[in-house]
Amino acid sequence: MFARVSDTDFNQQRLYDELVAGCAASPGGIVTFTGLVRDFNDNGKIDGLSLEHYPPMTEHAMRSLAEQAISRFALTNAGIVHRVGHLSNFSQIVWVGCAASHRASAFDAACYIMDTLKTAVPLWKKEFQNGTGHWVKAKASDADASLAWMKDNDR
Amino acid sequence: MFARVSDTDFNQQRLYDELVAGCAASPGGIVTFTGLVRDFNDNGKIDGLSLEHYPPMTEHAMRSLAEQAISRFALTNAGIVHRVGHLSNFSQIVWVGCAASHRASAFDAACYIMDTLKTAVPLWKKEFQNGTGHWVKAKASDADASLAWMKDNDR
Amino acid sequence: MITVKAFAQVREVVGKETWQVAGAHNQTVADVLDNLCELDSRWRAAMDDELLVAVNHTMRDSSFTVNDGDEVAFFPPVTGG
Amino acid sequence: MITVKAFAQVREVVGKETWQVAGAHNQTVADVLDNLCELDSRWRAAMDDELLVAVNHTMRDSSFTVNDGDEVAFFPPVTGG
Repeated sequence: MFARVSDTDFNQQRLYDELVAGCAASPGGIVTFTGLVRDFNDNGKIDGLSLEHYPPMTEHAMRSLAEQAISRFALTNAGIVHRVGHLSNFSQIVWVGCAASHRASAFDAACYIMDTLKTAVPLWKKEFQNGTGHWVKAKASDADASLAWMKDNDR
Repeated sequence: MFARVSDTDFNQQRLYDELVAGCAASPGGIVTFTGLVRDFNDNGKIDGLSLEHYPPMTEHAMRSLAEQAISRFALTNAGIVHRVGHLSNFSQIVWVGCAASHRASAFDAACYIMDTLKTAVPLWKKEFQNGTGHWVKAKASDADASLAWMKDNDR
Repeated sequence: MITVKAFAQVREVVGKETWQVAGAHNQTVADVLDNLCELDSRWRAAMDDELLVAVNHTMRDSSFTVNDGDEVAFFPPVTGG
Repeated sequence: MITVKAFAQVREVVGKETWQVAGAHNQTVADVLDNLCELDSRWRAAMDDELLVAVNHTMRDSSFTVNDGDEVAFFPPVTGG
Protein backbone atom coordinates (compact mmCIF):
# COMPACT_ATOMS: atom_id res chain seq x y z
CA MET A 1 0.00 0.00 0.00
CA PHE A 2 1.22 3.51 -0.70
CA ALA A 3 -0.30 6.95 -0.24
CA ARG A 4 1.75 10.03 -1.06
CA VAL A 5 1.44 13.77 -1.55
CA SER A 6 3.84 15.00 -4.22
CA ASP A 7 4.92 18.40 -5.50
CA THR A 8 6.28 16.88 -8.73
CA ASP A 9 4.66 14.99 -11.61
CA PHE A 10 4.25 11.21 -11.60
CA ASN A 11 4.87 8.50 -14.18
CA GLN A 12 2.10 6.00 -15.04
CA GLN A 13 4.43 3.05 -15.64
CA ARG A 14 6.39 3.55 -12.42
CA LEU A 15 3.26 3.78 -10.26
CA TYR A 16 1.76 0.74 -12.00
CA ASP A 17 4.98 -1.22 -11.41
CA GLU A 18 5.07 -0.16 -7.75
CA LEU A 19 1.46 -1.32 -7.31
CA VAL A 20 2.15 -4.72 -8.91
CA ALA A 21 5.42 -5.22 -6.99
CA GLY A 22 3.58 -4.63 -3.69
CA CYS A 23 0.74 -7.10 -4.37
CA ALA A 24 0.06 -9.56 -1.56
CA ALA A 25 -1.02 -12.22 -4.10
CA SER A 26 -1.06 -12.67 -7.90
CA PRO A 27 -3.65 -10.10 -9.08
CA GLY A 28 -6.09 -10.81 -11.91
CA GLY A 29 -6.98 -7.20 -12.64
CA ILE A 30 -5.67 -3.71 -12.05
CA VAL A 31 -7.75 -0.54 -12.33
CA THR A 32 -6.15 2.90 -12.35
CA PHE A 33 -7.77 6.31 -12.27
CA THR A 34 -5.93 9.48 -13.25
CA GLY A 35 -7.45 12.93 -12.73
CA LEU A 36 -6.28 15.75 -14.99
CA VAL A 37 -6.56 19.56 -15.01
CA ARG A 38 -9.13 20.51 -17.65
CA ASP A 39 -8.61 23.77 -19.56
CA PHE A 40 -12.09 25.11 -18.78
CA ASN A 41 -14.74 25.31 -16.08
CA ASP A 42 -18.40 26.42 -16.08
CA ASN A 43 -17.29 30.05 -16.51
CA GLY A 44 -14.96 29.48 -19.48
CA LYS A 45 -11.23 28.97 -20.07
CA ILE A 46 -8.95 28.49 -17.06
CA ASP A 47 -5.21 28.94 -16.79
CA GLY A 48 -4.13 26.19 -14.41
CA LEU A 49 -4.85 25.77 -10.72
CA SER A 50 -3.12 25.51 -7.39
CA LEU A 51 -3.74 22.87 -4.77
CA GLU A 52 -3.49 23.64 -1.05
CA HIS A 53 -3.52 20.89 1.55
CA TYR A 54 -3.17 20.18 5.28
CA PRO A 55 0.22 18.45 5.29
CA PRO A 56 0.19 15.96 8.15
CA MET A 57 -3.51 15.13 7.74
CA THR A 58 -3.52 14.67 3.95
CA GLU A 59 -1.27 11.61 3.80
CA HIS A 60 -2.85 10.24 6.97
CA ALA A 61 -6.34 10.45 5.38
CA MET A 62 -5.08 8.98 2.08
CA ARG A 63 -3.39 6.11 3.88
CA SER A 64 -6.56 5.32 5.88
CA LEU A 65 -8.59 5.43 2.68
CA ALA A 66 -6.26 2.99 0.87
CA GLU A 67 -6.34 0.63 3.88
CA GLN A 68 -10.15 0.80 4.09
CA ALA A 69 -10.40 0.01 0.36
CA ILE A 70 -8.01 -2.97 0.66
CA SER A 71 -10.08 -4.46 3.47
CA ARG A 72 -13.55 -3.59 2.10
CA PHE A 73 -12.90 -4.90 -1.44
CA ALA A 74 -10.34 -7.65 -0.65
CA LEU A 75 -7.67 -5.97 -2.76
CA THR A 76 -4.19 -7.39 -3.21
CA ASN A 77 -2.84 -3.81 -3.19
CA ALA A 78 -3.83 -0.14 -3.51
CA GLY A 79 -1.95 3.11 -4.10
CA ILE A 80 -2.85 6.81 -4.09
CA VAL A 81 -0.67 9.74 -5.22
CA HIS A 82 -1.96 13.33 -5.12
CA ARG A 83 -0.09 16.37 -6.35
CA VAL A 84 -0.11 19.76 -4.61
CA GLY A 85 1.13 23.23 -5.57
CA HIS A 86 0.68 24.88 -8.96
CA LEU A 87 -0.56 22.71 -11.83
CA SER A 88 -0.94 23.91 -15.41
CA ASN A 89 -3.77 22.89 -17.74
CA PHE A 90 -3.74 19.18 -18.75
CA SER A 91 -1.44 18.23 -15.83
CA GLN A 92 -1.96 15.04 -13.89
CA ILE A 93 -3.50 15.74 -10.45
CA VAL A 94 -4.21 12.39 -8.84
CA TRP A 95 -3.51 8.71 -9.47
CA VAL A 96 -5.33 5.81 -7.82
CA GLY A 97 -4.47 2.16 -8.48
CA CYS A 98 -6.31 -0.93 -7.20
CA ALA A 99 -5.25 -4.55 -7.74
CA ALA A 100 -7.60 -7.47 -7.05
CA SER A 101 -8.25 -11.08 -7.95
CA HIS A 102 -11.46 -10.12 -9.73
CA ARG A 103 -12.07 -7.09 -11.91
CA ALA A 104 -15.34 -5.99 -10.26
CA SER A 105 -13.55 -5.49 -6.91
CA ALA A 106 -10.78 -3.45 -8.54
CA PHE A 107 -13.32 -1.23 -10.32
CA ASP A 108 -15.48 -0.73 -7.22
CA ALA A 109 -12.47 0.02 -5.02
CA ALA A 110 -10.98 2.63 -7.37
CA CYS A 111 -14.38 4.30 -7.65
CA TYR A 112 -14.80 4.20 -3.85
CA ILE A 113 -11.38 5.75 -3.26
CA MET A 114 -12.05 8.61 -5.69
CA ASP A 115 -15.56 9.29 -4.37
CA THR A 116 -14.34 9.29 -0.77
CA LEU A 117 -11.17 11.28 -1.48
CA LYS A 118 -13.33 14.05 -2.94
CA THR A 119 -15.04 14.61 0.42
CA ALA A 120 -12.63 13.32 3.08
CA VAL A 121 -9.06 14.32 2.17
CA PRO A 122 -8.06 17.91 3.03
CA LEU A 123 -7.14 19.27 -0.41
CA TRP A 124 -8.47 22.49 -1.98
CA LYS A 125 -8.29 23.67 -5.58
CA LYS A 126 -8.00 27.30 -6.64
CA GLU A 127 -8.52 27.87 -10.38
CA PHE A 128 -6.99 30.81 -12.24
CA GLN A 129 -9.08 32.79 -14.67
CA ASN A 130 -8.02 36.11 -16.24
CA GLY A 131 -5.23 36.41 -13.69
CA THR A 132 -7.49 35.90 -10.65
CA GLY A 133 -7.69 32.83 -8.46
CA HIS A 134 -11.10 31.42 -7.49
CA TRP A 135 -11.58 28.67 -4.92
CA VAL A 136 -13.43 25.73 -6.46
CA LYS A 137 -16.77 25.04 -4.75
CA ALA A 138 -17.41 21.51 -3.51
CA LYS A 139 -20.00 19.76 -5.69
CA ALA A 140 -23.18 18.35 -4.19
CA SER A 141 -22.80 15.37 -6.56
CA ASP A 142 -19.45 14.55 -4.93
CA ALA A 143 -21.01 14.58 -1.47
CA ASP A 144 -23.82 12.33 -2.75
CA ALA A 145 -21.39 9.86 -4.34
CA SER A 146 -19.40 9.61 -1.12
CA LEU A 147 -22.52 9.20 1.02
CA ALA A 148 -23.78 6.41 -1.26
CA TRP A 149 -20.75 4.27 -0.31
CA MET A 150 -21.50 4.74 3.39
CA LYS A 151 -25.05 3.48 2.89
CA ASP A 152 -24.10 0.81 0.40
CA ASN A 153 -22.54 -1.90 2.50
CA ASP A 154 -23.99 -4.69 0.37
CA ARG A 155 -22.28 -3.61 -2.80
CA MET B 1 -9.81 5.41 -30.74
CA PHE B 2 -7.62 2.33 -31.05
CA ALA B 3 -8.28 -1.40 -30.86
CA ARG B 4 -5.45 -3.84 -31.49
CA VAL B 5 -4.54 -7.48 -31.18
CA SER B 6 -0.87 -7.91 -30.31
CA ASP B 7 1.50 -10.86 -30.04
CA THR B 8 3.96 -8.85 -27.96
CA ASP B 9 3.75 -7.20 -24.51
CA PHE B 10 2.51 -3.63 -24.05
CA ASN B 11 3.75 -0.67 -22.00
CA GLN B 12 1.37 1.16 -19.63
CA GLN B 13 2.88 4.61 -20.17
CA ARG B 14 2.86 4.35 -23.97
CA LEU B 15 -0.79 3.23 -24.12
CA TYR B 16 -1.79 5.94 -21.63
CA ASP B 17 0.04 8.58 -23.72
CA GLU B 18 -1.59 7.31 -26.93
CA LEU B 19 -5.04 7.54 -25.28
CA VAL B 20 -4.44 11.11 -24.07
CA ALA B 21 -2.95 12.24 -27.41
CA GLY B 22 -6.06 11.01 -29.24
CA CYS B 23 -8.58 12.76 -26.96
CA ALA B 24 -11.23 14.77 -28.80
CA ALA B 25 -11.36 17.28 -25.88
CA SER B 26 -9.46 17.97 -22.65
CA PRO B 27 -10.30 14.95 -20.43
CA GLY B 28 -10.93 15.25 -16.70
CA GLY B 29 -10.41 11.60 -15.85
CA ILE B 30 -8.84 8.47 -17.30
CA VAL B 31 -9.61 4.93 -16.18
CA THR B 32 -7.48 1.98 -17.27
CA PHE B 33 -8.03 -1.70 -16.70
CA THR B 34 -5.26 -4.28 -17.08
CA GLY B 35 -5.95 -8.01 -16.97
CA LEU B 36 -3.12 -10.31 -15.88
CA VAL B 37 -2.43 -14.06 -15.97
CA ARG B 38 -2.88 -15.42 -12.45
CA ASP B 39 -0.66 -18.31 -11.35
CA PHE B 40 -3.57 -20.48 -10.24
CA ASN B 41 -7.12 -21.50 -11.10
CA ASP B 42 -9.81 -23.45 -9.22
CA ASN B 43 -7.81 -26.65 -9.71
CA GLY B 44 -4.49 -25.35 -8.43
CA LYS B 45 -1.28 -23.93 -9.89
CA ILE B 46 -1.14 -23.13 -13.59
CA ASP B 47 1.85 -22.71 -15.86
CA GLY B 48 0.78 -19.95 -18.25
CA LEU B 49 -1.87 -19.97 -20.93
CA SER B 50 -2.30 -19.54 -24.66
CA LEU B 51 -4.84 -17.30 -26.34
CA GLU B 52 -6.43 -18.27 -29.65
CA HIS B 53 -8.52 -15.78 -31.64
CA TYR B 54 -10.39 -15.29 -34.91
CA PRO B 55 -8.07 -12.81 -36.61
CA PRO B 56 -10.21 -10.57 -38.82
CA MET B 57 -13.20 -10.64 -36.47
CA THR B 58 -11.29 -9.93 -33.23
CA GLU B 59 -10.12 -6.42 -34.09
CA HIS B 60 -13.43 -5.69 -35.81
CA ALA B 61 -15.35 -6.62 -32.62
CA MET B 62 -12.91 -4.68 -30.39
CA ARG B 63 -13.19 -1.60 -32.61
CA SER B 64 -17.03 -1.74 -32.56
CA LEU B 65 -16.92 -2.11 -28.78
CA ALA B 66 -14.65 0.93 -28.33
CA GLU B 67 -16.89 2.99 -30.65
CA GLN B 68 -20.05 1.93 -28.80
CA ALA B 69 -18.45 2.88 -25.47
CA ILE B 70 -17.39 6.31 -26.79
CA SER B 71 -20.91 7.08 -27.94
CA ARG B 72 -22.79 5.51 -25.00
CA PHE B 73 -20.66 7.17 -22.28
CA ALA B 74 -19.68 10.39 -24.11
CA LEU B 75 -15.98 9.53 -23.89
CA THR B 76 -13.26 11.78 -25.29
CA ASN B 77 -11.33 8.62 -26.28
CA ALA B 78 -11.08 4.85 -25.73
CA GLY B 79 -8.47 2.20 -26.47
CA ILE B 80 -8.31 -1.60 -26.26
CA VAL B 81 -5.25 -3.84 -26.68
CA HIS B 82 -5.48 -7.63 -26.32
CA ARG B 83 -2.58 -10.03 -26.50
CA VAL B 84 -2.72 -13.45 -28.20
CA GLY B 85 -0.37 -16.45 -28.30
CA HIS B 86 1.46 -17.93 -25.31
CA LEU B 87 1.48 -15.91 -22.09
CA SER B 88 3.38 -16.91 -18.96
CA ASN B 89 2.09 -16.43 -15.40
CA PHE B 90 1.78 -12.75 -14.31
CA SER B 91 1.84 -11.48 -17.95
CA GLN B 92 -0.38 -8.65 -19.06
CA ILE B 93 -3.30 -9.96 -21.18
CA VAL B 94 -5.53 -7.00 -21.92
CA TRP B 95 -5.52 -3.22 -21.51
CA VAL B 96 -8.56 -0.96 -21.71
CA GLY B 97 -8.38 2.83 -21.36
CA CYS B 98 -11.29 5.29 -21.24
CA ALA B 99 -11.01 9.09 -21.10
CA ALA B 100 -13.98 11.31 -20.20
CA SER B 101 -14.88 14.72 -18.84
CA HIS B 102 -16.31 13.15 -15.69
CA ARG B 103 -14.89 10.24 -13.75
CA ALA B 104 -18.16 8.27 -13.46
CA SER B 105 -18.40 7.97 -17.27
CA ALA B 106 -14.80 6.77 -17.53
CA PHE B 107 -15.36 4.13 -14.81
CA ASP B 108 -18.66 2.92 -16.31
CA ALA B 109 -17.22 2.76 -19.83
CA ALA B 110 -14.13 0.75 -18.84
CA CYS B 111 -16.35 -1.64 -16.89
CA TYR B 112 -18.75 -1.92 -19.86
CA ILE B 113 -15.91 -2.66 -22.30
CA MET B 114 -14.47 -5.42 -20.08
CA ASP B 115 -17.87 -7.00 -19.37
CA THR B 116 -18.81 -6.97 -23.05
CA LEU B 117 -15.38 -8.09 -24.31
CA LYS B 118 -15.68 -11.20 -22.12
CA THR B 119 -18.75 -12.38 -24.07
CA ALA B 120 -18.53 -10.74 -27.51
CA VAL B 121 -14.91 -10.78 -28.73
CA PRO B 122 -13.70 -14.10 -30.25
CA LEU B 123 -10.80 -14.96 -27.94
CA TRP B 124 -10.25 -18.25 -26.13
CA LYS B 125 -7.90 -19.12 -23.27
CA LYS B 126 -6.22 -22.48 -22.79
CA GLU B 127 -4.52 -22.89 -19.41
CA PHE B 128 -1.58 -25.26 -18.87
CA GLN B 129 -1.50 -27.49 -15.83
CA ASN B 130 0.98 -30.35 -15.32
CA GLY B 131 1.95 -30.15 -18.98
CA THR B 132 -1.62 -30.42 -20.30
CA GLY B 133 -3.70 -27.63 -21.83
CA HIS B 134 -7.31 -27.14 -20.71
CA TRP B 135 -9.73 -24.78 -22.42
CA VAL B 136 -11.11 -22.28 -19.93
CA LYS B 137 -14.90 -22.53 -19.53
CA ALA B 138 -16.92 -19.36 -19.99
CA LYS B 139 -18.28 -18.12 -16.65
CA ALA B 140 -22.00 -17.62 -16.10
CA SER B 141 -21.12 -14.48 -14.09
CA ASP B 142 -19.47 -12.99 -17.20
CA ALA B 143 -22.58 -13.64 -19.28
CA ASP B 144 -24.71 -12.04 -16.54
CA ALA B 145 -22.48 -8.94 -16.32
CA SER B 146 -22.66 -8.45 -20.09
CA LEU B 147 -26.42 -8.94 -20.17
CA ALA B 148 -26.90 -6.40 -17.39
CA TRP B 149 -25.46 -3.65 -19.64
CA MET B 150 -27.93 -4.53 -22.40
CA LYS B 151 -30.85 -4.13 -20.01
CA ASP B 152 -29.38 -1.16 -18.21
CA ASN B 153 -29.87 1.71 -20.61
CA ASP B 154 -30.63 4.19 -17.82
CA ARG B 155 -27.28 3.79 -16.14
CA MET C 1 -19.03 -22.17 -51.81
CA ILE C 2 -19.25 -21.27 -48.17
CA THR C 3 -16.09 -21.04 -46.08
CA VAL C 4 -16.52 -22.51 -42.61
CA LYS C 5 -14.12 -21.72 -39.75
CA ALA C 6 -13.80 -23.59 -36.45
CA PHE C 7 -12.02 -22.24 -33.36
CA ALA C 8 -10.80 -23.41 -29.95
CA GLN C 9 -12.47 -26.66 -28.71
CA VAL C 10 -14.59 -26.81 -31.86
CA ARG C 11 -11.48 -26.75 -34.07
CA GLU C 12 -9.89 -29.51 -31.97
CA VAL C 13 -13.01 -31.71 -32.11
CA VAL C 14 -13.54 -31.35 -35.88
CA GLY C 15 -9.80 -31.67 -36.57
CA LYS C 16 -9.05 -28.55 -38.65
CA GLU C 17 -9.79 -24.83 -38.81
CA THR C 18 -11.03 -24.28 -42.38
CA TRP C 19 -13.78 -26.17 -44.23
CA GLN C 20 -15.66 -25.66 -47.50
CA VAL C 21 -19.30 -26.58 -48.07
CA ALA C 22 -21.52 -25.99 -51.10
CA GLY C 23 -23.71 -22.91 -51.09
CA ALA C 24 -27.48 -23.38 -51.56
CA HIS C 25 -30.44 -21.06 -51.99
CA ASN C 26 -32.15 -19.77 -48.82
CA GLN C 27 -30.06 -21.83 -46.42
CA THR C 28 -29.63 -20.88 -42.76
CA VAL C 29 -26.75 -21.33 -40.34
CA ALA C 30 -28.55 -24.45 -39.05
CA ASP C 31 -28.62 -25.89 -42.61
CA VAL C 32 -24.87 -25.29 -42.97
CA LEU C 33 -24.29 -27.15 -39.71
CA ASP C 34 -26.45 -30.07 -40.97
CA ASN C 35 -24.33 -30.21 -44.14
CA LEU C 36 -21.16 -30.25 -42.05
CA CYS C 37 -22.49 -33.15 -39.94
CA GLU C 38 -23.18 -35.16 -43.10
CA LEU C 39 -19.71 -34.33 -44.41
CA ASP C 40 -17.89 -35.33 -41.20
CA SER C 41 -19.47 -36.90 -38.11
CA ARG C 42 -17.04 -35.05 -35.83
CA TRP C 43 -19.22 -31.99 -36.35
CA ARG C 44 -22.00 -33.88 -34.54
CA ALA C 45 -19.66 -34.28 -31.55
CA ALA C 46 -18.84 -30.56 -31.70
CA MET C 47 -22.56 -29.82 -31.27
CA ASP C 48 -22.61 -31.49 -27.83
CA ASP C 49 -21.37 -28.22 -26.34
CA GLU C 50 -22.78 -24.70 -26.77
CA LEU C 51 -21.77 -23.26 -30.16
CA LEU C 52 -21.65 -19.60 -31.09
CA VAL C 53 -21.89 -18.51 -34.73
CA ALA C 54 -20.49 -15.56 -36.67
CA VAL C 55 -21.38 -14.86 -40.30
CA ASN C 56 -18.89 -12.56 -42.04
CA HIS C 57 -17.42 -11.63 -38.62
CA THR C 58 -20.70 -10.66 -36.95
CA MET C 59 -22.38 -12.78 -34.28
CA ARG C 60 -25.65 -14.31 -35.55
CA ASP C 61 -28.08 -16.99 -34.47
CA SER C 62 -28.82 -20.30 -36.17
CA SER C 63 -31.79 -18.98 -38.15
CA PHE C 64 -29.66 -16.37 -39.96
CA THR C 65 -29.61 -16.75 -43.76
CA VAL C 66 -26.24 -17.64 -45.32
CA ASN C 67 -25.36 -16.68 -48.90
CA ASP C 68 -22.86 -18.14 -51.34
CA GLY C 69 -19.40 -16.70 -50.61
CA ASP C 70 -20.13 -16.01 -46.91
CA GLU C 71 -17.73 -17.01 -44.14
CA VAL C 72 -19.45 -18.88 -41.31
CA ALA C 73 -17.53 -19.47 -38.07
CA PHE C 74 -18.41 -21.84 -35.22
CA PHE C 75 -16.81 -21.52 -31.80
CA PRO C 76 -17.45 -22.00 -28.06
CA PRO C 77 -18.43 -19.14 -25.70
CA VAL C 78 -15.49 -16.74 -25.61
CA THR C 79 -13.04 -16.47 -22.69
CA GLY C 80 -10.78 -13.48 -23.42
CA GLY C 81 -10.08 -10.53 -21.20
CA MET D 1 -2.84 26.01 24.64
CA ILE D 2 -4.75 24.79 21.60
CA THR D 3 -3.24 25.19 18.15
CA VAL D 4 -5.78 26.25 15.54
CA LYS D 5 -5.17 25.87 11.80
CA ALA D 6 -7.10 27.53 8.99
CA PHE D 7 -6.98 26.44 5.34
CA ALA D 8 -8.09 27.63 1.90
CA GLN D 9 -10.89 30.28 1.96
CA VAL D 10 -10.97 30.14 5.75
CA ARG D 11 -7.25 30.98 5.96
CA GLU D 12 -7.74 33.88 3.54
CA VAL D 13 -10.73 35.27 5.46
CA VAL D 14 -9.07 35.04 8.90
CA GLY D 15 -5.75 36.31 7.53
CA LYS D 16 -3.26 33.64 8.66
CA GLU D 17 -2.90 29.86 8.92
CA THR D 18 -1.88 29.28 12.54
CA TRP D 19 -3.58 30.57 15.72
CA GLN D 20 -3.23 29.85 19.41
CA VAL D 21 -6.10 29.92 21.92
CA ALA D 22 -6.15 29.04 25.61
CA GLY D 23 -7.21 25.52 26.54
CA ALA D 24 -10.13 25.13 28.98
CA HIS D 25 -11.75 22.19 30.75
CA ASN D 26 -14.52 20.33 28.91
CA GLN D 27 -14.60 22.63 25.92
CA THR D 28 -15.97 21.56 22.56
CA VAL D 29 -15.01 22.50 19.01
CA ALA D 30 -17.92 25.01 19.10
CA ASP D 31 -16.41 26.63 22.22
CA VAL D 32 -13.04 26.97 20.49
CA LEU D 33 -14.76 28.68 17.57
CA ASP D 34 -16.53 31.09 19.99
CA ASN D 35 -13.16 31.96 21.56
CA LEU D 36 -11.70 32.60 18.11
CA CYS D 37 -14.59 34.94 17.22
CA GLU D 38 -13.96 36.96 20.40
CA LEU D 39 -10.24 37.07 19.61
CA ASP D 40 -10.73 38.25 16.00
CA SER D 41 -14.04 39.17 14.33
CA ARG D 42 -12.81 37.81 11.00
CA TRP D 43 -13.59 34.35 12.39
CA ARG D 44 -17.27 35.39 12.47
CA ALA D 45 -17.05 36.12 8.72
CA ALA D 46 -15.40 32.73 8.15
CA MET D 47 -18.47 31.09 9.73
CA ASP D 48 -20.74 32.44 6.95
CA ASP D 49 -19.74 29.47 4.82
CA GLU D 50 -19.82 25.76 5.68
CA LEU D 51 -16.85 24.85 7.91
CA LEU D 52 -15.39 21.40 8.37
CA VAL D 53 -13.37 20.54 11.47
CA ALA D 54 -10.51 18.15 12.16
CA VAL D 55 -9.12 17.51 15.64
CA ASN D 56 -5.63 16.01 15.63
CA HIS D 57 -6.01 15.23 11.90
CA THR D 58 -9.32 13.39 12.18
CA MET D 59 -12.63 14.85 10.96
CA ARG D 60 -14.99 15.64 13.88
CA ASP D 61 -18.19 17.57 14.45
CA SER D 62 -18.69 20.73 16.50
CA SER D 63 -19.71 18.88 19.68
CA PHE D 64 -16.38 17.00 19.89
CA THR D 65 -14.41 17.64 23.08
CA VAL D 66 -11.06 19.40 22.67
CA ASN D 67 -8.22 18.95 25.16
CA ASP D 68 -5.26 21.12 25.97
CA GLY D 69 -2.49 20.52 23.43
CA ASP D 70 -4.87 19.42 20.65
CA GLU D 71 -4.63 20.74 17.10
CA VAL D 72 -7.99 21.94 15.76
CA ALA D 73 -8.29 22.75 12.04
CA PHE D 74 -11.09 24.63 10.28
CA PHE D 75 -11.53 24.48 6.51
CA PRO D 76 -14.15 24.54 3.75
CA PRO D 77 -15.53 21.35 2.10
CA VAL D 78 -12.63 19.72 0.27
CA THR D 79 -12.15 19.84 -3.51
CA GLY D 80 -9.20 17.55 -4.33
CA GLY D 81 -9.10 14.66 -6.80
